[in-house]
Amino acid sequence: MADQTLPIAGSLEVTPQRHSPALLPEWLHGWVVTVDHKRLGILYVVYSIFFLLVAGAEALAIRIQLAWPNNHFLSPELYNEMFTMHGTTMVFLVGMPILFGFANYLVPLMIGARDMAFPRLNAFSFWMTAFGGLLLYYSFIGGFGLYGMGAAPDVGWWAYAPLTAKAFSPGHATDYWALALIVSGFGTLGTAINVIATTLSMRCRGMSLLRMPLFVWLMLVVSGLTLVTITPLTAAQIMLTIDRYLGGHFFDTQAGGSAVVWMHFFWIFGHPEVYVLVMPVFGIASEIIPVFSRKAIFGYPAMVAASVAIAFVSLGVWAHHMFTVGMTSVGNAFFVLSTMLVGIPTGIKIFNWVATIWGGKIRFATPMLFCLAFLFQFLIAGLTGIMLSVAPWNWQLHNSYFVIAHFHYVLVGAIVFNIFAAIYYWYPKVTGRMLSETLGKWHFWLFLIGFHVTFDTMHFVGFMGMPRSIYTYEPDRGWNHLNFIISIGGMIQGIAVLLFAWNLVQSYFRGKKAGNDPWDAWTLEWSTPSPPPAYNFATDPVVHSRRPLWDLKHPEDPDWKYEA
Amino acid sequence: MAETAQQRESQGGVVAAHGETIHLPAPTAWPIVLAFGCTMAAAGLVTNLWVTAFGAALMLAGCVGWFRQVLPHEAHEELPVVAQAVTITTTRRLVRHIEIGAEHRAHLPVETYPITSGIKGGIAGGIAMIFPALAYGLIAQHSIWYPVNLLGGAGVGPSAHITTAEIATFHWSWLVVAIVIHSVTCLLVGLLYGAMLPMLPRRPVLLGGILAPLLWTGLLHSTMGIINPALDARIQWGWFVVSQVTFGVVAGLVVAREGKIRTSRGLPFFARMGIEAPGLMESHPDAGPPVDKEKH
Amino acid sequence: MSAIPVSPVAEPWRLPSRGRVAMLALIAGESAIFTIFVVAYVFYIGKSLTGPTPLEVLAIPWFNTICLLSSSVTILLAERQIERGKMRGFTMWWALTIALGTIFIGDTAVEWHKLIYIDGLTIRTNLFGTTFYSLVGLHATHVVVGLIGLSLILIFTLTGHVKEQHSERIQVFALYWHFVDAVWVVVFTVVYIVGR
Amino acid sequence: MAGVSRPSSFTPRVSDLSRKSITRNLARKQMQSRMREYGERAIRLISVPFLCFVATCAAPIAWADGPQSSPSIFAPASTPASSIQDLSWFVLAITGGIFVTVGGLLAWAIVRYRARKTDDDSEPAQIYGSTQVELAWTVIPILIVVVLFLTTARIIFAIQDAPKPQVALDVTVVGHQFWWEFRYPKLGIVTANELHVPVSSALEPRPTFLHLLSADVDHSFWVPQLAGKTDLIPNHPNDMWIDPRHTGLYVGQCAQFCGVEHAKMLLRVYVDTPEEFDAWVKQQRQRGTQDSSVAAGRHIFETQACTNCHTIAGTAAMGTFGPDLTHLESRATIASGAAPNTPGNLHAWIQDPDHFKPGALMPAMQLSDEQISELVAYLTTLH
Repeated sequence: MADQTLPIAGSLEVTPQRHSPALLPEWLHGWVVTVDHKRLGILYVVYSIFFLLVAGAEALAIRIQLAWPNNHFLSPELYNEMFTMHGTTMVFLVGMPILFGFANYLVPLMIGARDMAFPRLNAFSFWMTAFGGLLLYYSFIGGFGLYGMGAAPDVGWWAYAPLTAKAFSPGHATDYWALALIVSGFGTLGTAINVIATTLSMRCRGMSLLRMPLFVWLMLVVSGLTLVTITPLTAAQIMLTIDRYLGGHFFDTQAGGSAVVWMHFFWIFGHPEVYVLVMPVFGIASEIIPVFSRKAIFGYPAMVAASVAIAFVSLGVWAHHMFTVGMTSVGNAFFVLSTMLVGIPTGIKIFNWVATIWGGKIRFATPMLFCLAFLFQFLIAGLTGIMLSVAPWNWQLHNSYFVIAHFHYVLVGAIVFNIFAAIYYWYPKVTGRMLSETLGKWHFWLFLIGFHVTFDTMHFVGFMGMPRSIYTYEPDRGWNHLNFIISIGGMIQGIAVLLFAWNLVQSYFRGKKAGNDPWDAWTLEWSTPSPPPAYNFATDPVVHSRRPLWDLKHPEDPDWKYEA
Repeated sequence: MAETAQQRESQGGVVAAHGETIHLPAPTAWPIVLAFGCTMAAAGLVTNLWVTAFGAALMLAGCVGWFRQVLPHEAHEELPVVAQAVTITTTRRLVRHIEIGAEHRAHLPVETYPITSGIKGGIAGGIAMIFPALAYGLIAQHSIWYPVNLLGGAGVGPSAHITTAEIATFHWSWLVVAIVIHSVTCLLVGLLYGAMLPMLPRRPVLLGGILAPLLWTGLLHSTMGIINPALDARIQWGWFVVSQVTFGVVAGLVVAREGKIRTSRGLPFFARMGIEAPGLMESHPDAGPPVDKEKH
Repeated sequence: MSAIPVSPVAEPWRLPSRGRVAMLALIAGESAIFTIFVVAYVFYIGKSLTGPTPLEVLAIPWFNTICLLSSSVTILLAERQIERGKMRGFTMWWALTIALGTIFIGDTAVEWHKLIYIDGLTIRTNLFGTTFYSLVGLHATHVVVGLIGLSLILIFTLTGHVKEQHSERIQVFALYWHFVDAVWVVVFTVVYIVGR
Repeated sequence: MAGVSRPSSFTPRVSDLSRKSITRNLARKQMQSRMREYGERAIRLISVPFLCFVATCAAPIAWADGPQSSPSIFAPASTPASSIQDLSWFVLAITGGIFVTVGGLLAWAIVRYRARKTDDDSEPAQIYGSTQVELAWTVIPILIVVVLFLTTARIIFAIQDAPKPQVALDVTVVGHQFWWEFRYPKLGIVTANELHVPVSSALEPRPTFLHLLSADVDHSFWVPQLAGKTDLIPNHPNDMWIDPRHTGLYVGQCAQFCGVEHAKMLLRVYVDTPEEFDAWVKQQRQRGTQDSSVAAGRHIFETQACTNCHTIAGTAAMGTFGPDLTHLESRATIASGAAPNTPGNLHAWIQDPDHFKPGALMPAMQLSDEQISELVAYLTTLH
């Protein structure tokens, strides 16, 4: 057998003419016509970070408005546009694109492939996502709503019918929302199909399914989940568009249509969507935590099984967003049970991460700091999730600031923290330079403090009866000080994110040279030069265990001997 | 790389050697044209139908262009490869190992009962537990249905105003509910026993059979008022303890017997937990081919 | 270059075809879209506040259905032919598939024409109209897309571009057509049997 | 998995490549005590300010009985809210226990297993997993879920399927874009924004059953001290009930985003003694007052577009888009709680509704100052 060794690509140089700084139009043209999964991955991430800053600015505007009662920083109309756009942007233009961007960049590298299964579809998907986002934001200029030109969507990112009906939402603001999400939804669908085809059909020799890095596994599960969750949203948006343009009656309560059906359709998408966002970061954590603990992931098969279980269970829990809409008591009880069941595989994951750390030698580099904070915050988020799944308590907590706190614990405390971790971790691979650790630590601690000041406090205003989506509040409700604290926390987070953006820029030019494997890691992408050449691997790699680079680094004690 | 899958299939994993060129899909602008066309087609609905028409034209152009890229053959560019040897190194040349008694090296996890032993224990305990419960029903309430209905009816249903006479009579639905709850719980606890008893340092039957049920009963006693006041008002805790301990002892005995307990006191905790550990190379002669010593 | 000893067992490395995987994934996603529309249709059965009702205006399109379902058989035969390299047989069965699909679409057009101009049922008439035109229209859109694809392949076949080695791609595309047919079974049952 | 292991039971053995293990073990032993001290200090360093911060946040939550200006869910004054509170303490105790256990283990692991300067360059022992431990921490959560679910299900049934007693008061609540309509079908009363219900006690239970409807978009009825929220959805009637134990004013507001002025769709529930409630009912059933001194104002009201939206019993005004004004002066606030009901505020409200509630559906009527004054004079007679 010729292939008795694991061939690893050398530090390969791409031909000079591809790298030499061309003229700006030429350089731009290169990015526009590219079908390289790495370039598209970078495009996704850059695009998402841009919208992260935009949506972050919207969040800050919201917090300034709410810093004290009866504030006039934003008009009610603008406030409603702000929280609608903040939610929509963060979910559709930041969360999903950035995670699919990571998938684009990393999945082929991690499974030893040269590109995605369908490179042109990949480019198409990215541009659909990108143009969808631009279409959404064009509504600020071109949207014609109740208040004249320049009306962005203002019906909430959940867009409950019949508020979205022509009668209550005249003009085109809501149409922008529906159409932009349909467009970007098709992009997402394309990426999901691409990721599935890539992971199933492009793995290098020896990369059996149970040897794939957990990040790849989770992206596979997430893509499968995306297929069956984004499409219901697209279907519901098409129905909404039919209602608004062709005079249909799907959600027209005057003609016998049902507002509750929209809620079902939306949450059949909306709840699994949370898992679509959070499971890739489980994958990120499952890559970073072992490397910085210097241990193999604990219970790999259980981690895979738990991911698949979460995906399946998540399809049957959507109506826990609807405990207050008047379902039968048996229906409520069913969704209580199914929701609580999600806690079990999620618990397994948390325990396995703790067990991975247990007995390790933890290095507190910036990526690991973010991951450790993620573990604590995700634990809390999971427990507040259990609280919310208790239907009677949910009748109190639903649509209050407690819910806002809970899902920001998931979306920021878990997802954004891990996205930062991932960027600190893989930036050296992508750019060839390390991000500044000093700035990184500053970023981490500021963001951590800001996060807790903001979102811990929100739980309490929720307990005190403050509902979400209100542009102002009565001064005698006892919410004033806490709201002020929350706004301060928001500012701290804003400063931290700016530090991060600065770090990204300045490290690109002045960062320390990274080398191909700065973290002493174990997955295949670290066997390529940084940045990897266009073809990733000069020779197709062959792997024998879940940690091919471990096998190389410890030939006397390789992994494959102990894996079944 | 588009053709990789097929290539690999056909060539059995042999790929481009050093110094050659590699096929990569050629860059193309048609995807972006198609995407822009789709977006314009949608944007026309909120602006002007001419925009839709423009979008549709772009879509058509994009589709045609794209097809011409892939049909009949996919467009490629050749990238020359310059390969150099790269060193995959680490500064950490040592790997620590967990120390486990020599006789336990061959089979990991050590000292484990098979999962089926837990299931068997749960079933046995669950059956055994029925007898004291029914005895309680007959002796104290003169109806064998009393404990069943207490679990199946009062324990779950909307049963705030249930009467004793109702509980003492037979109800189909309550029987089914009670059987489901009883068997699921017994199975789960049996599994837990199967998993955890080997980890306990000594006398698993004592711990699992008596202490755990007592602890569990105490916990329930203090929380039952919240979990279900109706049940709380009717439970006879003495009988409850008897049936729990019956479960515990029977399940514990069955688990222990199935697994042929060896004393594992001398082992470190991790070993008792049955954690798999690498680094037991000498004792793993069958795990893989012998290590090629020259390569060290 | 580091090297490690590996297990000498050299099992063949087989991976599923990316086209087939992608088409199955697409079908999974499409199924979800159809599920939502079917659920909406079923939920709104009998909830229209005004007429016309399905029983009054809908006739069961048996002919139509037989045409579409038999097109699944003809495309299967076409797949067999191209696998064996019989391009003439392939062209014949492929063209027949297109013809059957076209008959289906034409028949649907006739049905819609009758519904709109004789029965006065449009998408804005009532809930039945909204759900009917959306669900059947969604399916018809898929048939039309499929027909365009089928026709393009037919054109390439006639110009001699499609050859035996493309049978894999042809089969992948045929999967889509089978899916469209299978969906019709569901739509037909829901709209014309259950909903009437 | 409480109290998993002591470090000593985890004895490292350096592989064949090195034989420095004995000295390292000694050094490790010495390190351990110092390390534990360091860890405790670190945890204290983080946890003390954190707990202070949490206490600061929790301090303003109202815990006492009776109506509060801050509508805390932990100050219940009605059976549904109380059952929910009991349940929530139970859930908080369980989740708190889980947090302390898992969070503690995590914190301990982070401090205990951090890399130290004194460490050698070895990799720690690689542990791939353990069927038994994983089984244990799968089964235990399932058992916890079973307990939580049974408790939750009981409370769901107890609240949602509670039988309606004969003495119960029926109220139909209709949500409108940015105000509340309350109808008492058995008493023939229609009012807006301020709900009056009788107090209920264990001896003399007098619960109020609310039938929830919507005239336009989704709303949600939420008075935290009285009950959880229930949505008002067009074409989808809902029901809920309350039995307040203490008299007074309970505040709440719409809890489902319903458009521009969602924030100012405030709710006020007055819980009256039986006598007060009867007096209020009696007054609400009277027809509108007919004071000739404000005939000019009444004339303006009846001839302007006011009548399209508002009803005043005994006049030509029969509109239903806006609140019933027959007993306007019996209410403490206007514009769904956005402002106190004073002649000055009424004047400002009629002149420019956007002043209090930008986006409110009441149009500015373009009346002259005198006209508005006369109108306000008329409205203030509507007791």
